[in-house]
Amino acid sequence: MSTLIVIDQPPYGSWAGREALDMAFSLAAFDQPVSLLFCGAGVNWLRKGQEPGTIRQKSVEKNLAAAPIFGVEALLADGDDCKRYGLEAEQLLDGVTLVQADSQLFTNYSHTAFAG
Amino acid sequence: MSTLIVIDQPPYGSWAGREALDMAFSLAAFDQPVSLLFCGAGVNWLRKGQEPGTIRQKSVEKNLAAAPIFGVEALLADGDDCKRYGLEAEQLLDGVTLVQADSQLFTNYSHTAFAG
Amino acid sequence: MQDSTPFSFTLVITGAPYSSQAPQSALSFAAAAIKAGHRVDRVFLYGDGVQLASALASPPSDEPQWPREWSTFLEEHGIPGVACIASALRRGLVDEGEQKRYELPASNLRAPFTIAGLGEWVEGRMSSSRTVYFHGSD
Amino acid sequence: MQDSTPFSFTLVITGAPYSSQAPQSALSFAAAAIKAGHRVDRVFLYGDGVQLASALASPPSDEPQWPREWSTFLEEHGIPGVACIASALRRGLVDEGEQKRYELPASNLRAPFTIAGLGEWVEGRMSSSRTVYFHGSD
Amino acid sequence: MTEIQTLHILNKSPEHPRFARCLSIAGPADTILLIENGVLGLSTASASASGKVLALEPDMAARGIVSQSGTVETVDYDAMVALTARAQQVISW
Amino acid sequence: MTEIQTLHILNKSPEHPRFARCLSIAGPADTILLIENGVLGLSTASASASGKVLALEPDMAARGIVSQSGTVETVDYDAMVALTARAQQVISW
Repeated sequence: MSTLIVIDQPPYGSWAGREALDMAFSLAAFDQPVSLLFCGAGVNWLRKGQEPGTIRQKSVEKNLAAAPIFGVEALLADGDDCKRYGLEAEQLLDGVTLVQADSQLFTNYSHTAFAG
Repeated sequence: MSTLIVIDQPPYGSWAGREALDMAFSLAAFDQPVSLLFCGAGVNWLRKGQEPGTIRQKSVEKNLAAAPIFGVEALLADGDDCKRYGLEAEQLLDGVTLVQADSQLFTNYSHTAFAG
Repeated sequence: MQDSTPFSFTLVITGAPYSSQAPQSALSFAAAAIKAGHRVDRVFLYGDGVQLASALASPPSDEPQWPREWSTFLEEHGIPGVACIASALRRGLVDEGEQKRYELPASNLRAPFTIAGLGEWVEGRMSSSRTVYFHGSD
Repeated sequence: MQDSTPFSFTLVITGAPYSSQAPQSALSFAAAAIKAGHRVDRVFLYGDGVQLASALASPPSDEPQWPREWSTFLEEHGIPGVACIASALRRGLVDEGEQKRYELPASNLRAPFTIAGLGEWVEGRMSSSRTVYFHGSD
Repeated sequence: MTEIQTLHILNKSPEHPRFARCLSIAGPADTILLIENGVLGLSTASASASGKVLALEPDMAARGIVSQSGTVETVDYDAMVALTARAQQVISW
Repeated sequence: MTEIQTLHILNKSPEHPRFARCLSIAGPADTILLIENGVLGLSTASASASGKVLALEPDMAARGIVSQSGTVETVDYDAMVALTARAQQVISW
């Protein structure tokens, strides 16, 4: 069964999300099935058009675009949280699957972890 | 006018509150008028009967008891937040004044700071 | 399943000492696990948790010295303690090898902690019965 | 009050680099303040913010080296950078004096940062027109 | 000894968004173990969980939280270890 | 240039308890400046503040937050410095 790495903190303000992404990429590199779930303020990772050059960070959009190539099985996002942050379908990065982050979803994974 | 140091994080789980206390004690040591405001989960600093020996920390109760001696003018706590955490008057440390942490309160201080 | 069945644990600590309670909770847990006859395969420090491997932490003498307490525990029980290299380098935790490689003025990693990649975490998850995380609080 | 009236600032940074955005926000603010003709009297590192004074931080080469960027900025403008001694000692940030005093294997404080007590913060608050805090985010 | 599907280790105060999320996600076969700041949830009228709720006694004592008789089962570190072994999965929030 | 009583610098996301508290405390003569994660408040239907709300443009751009025309005034770091000088008091949340 697969591992679910959860990102519930927004990008750029803290490093926890980047470190969660590294965890997912490492699992994938070792051929361990892994998916990412974005929920709460973490859905802001998935907004198109991020330009963090002025705050001296690299865009997380590019990292996420590489996720399927590295073998991450799915980018999941809580639909209600996307709505709460005004994220309509056309503003979401490609390849994101909207889900309901409920009890049922978590039972599909044998491991679930946050980066911090 | 006086400085207000705000503690809105609970004790023991993080160090921010202890560092806020150090800020208040330093101001008092330099004869700068200072008060402490406990709000949100920070009101849990004020609960009687804390016994943190097993988790290897020193009780913050003793530090707070020393606050008036060190010259801290007042220990203020938001009444609604105390109620929310089930803190009745008899469970509160001595010397705490219940207030409403609203716009009006903050205008009584020329500086307001959090420790982190 | 009986409580007495021996288990093995990988522990992951992501909260820093003197900032979070994670190192204390994890040490109390690890000691209880060993007392119960379980094995602790590995302790992996990630994110801000790498600060637990500092050789230079100098808290007041009436407070626990968490890096030293953890080092002693790891040595007593022969448990590998590993700090994630990416987390450690960003946060200024380096061993002698990294000191030379990056031409740094000093190293500050406390033995027996070592520095390695996330592969150690992946391996721990696969080989241990349970992986338990100790995060920072709020 | 005109924008052109020269002001002086004490900046307090409580968020760590590579964990929070505070060091970047504070540096952008400080550079803008100086550009506007204001003075930055002092930068005070408190809590997790003391990690900004690390001499050993080694992020990947395509990421900003925040301790170095801040050191360069402080030196260029002759601004004192002070790490709170209590915060620094707990978190393993020490200068040569503290290294000797506590018999530690190394020191890791980056020049021109120095270590001093909260009195430096109290004094900054009194002498500067404004004190602005840069905390960690969530 | 009953089987636990997922043991949720919750160390955040009720103010933290993960507190409510953990409670909403725990199913009836799950157990929630409150540790560190999480034990403060015992003193608030927090949304009730469908799973069983336990709390770590040393963290309760540290914070002066006294269990109302019978409302919550308290455990020590030994029992916490046993719980992680009994659970099929452990999630730390 | 109007006087600002208190400038509230808010860097937390709407999920953080300080976000709501800052909004509830800011008075009509105050200004709230959203920076870092705080700019995410522009994309939620957060409780409205009685004070004026500004947002730091570089942090909005980083997060892909586009200002709905006229809803919020954006500032750069130069203007942020000017705001701190104009305000009688600055509170960082």
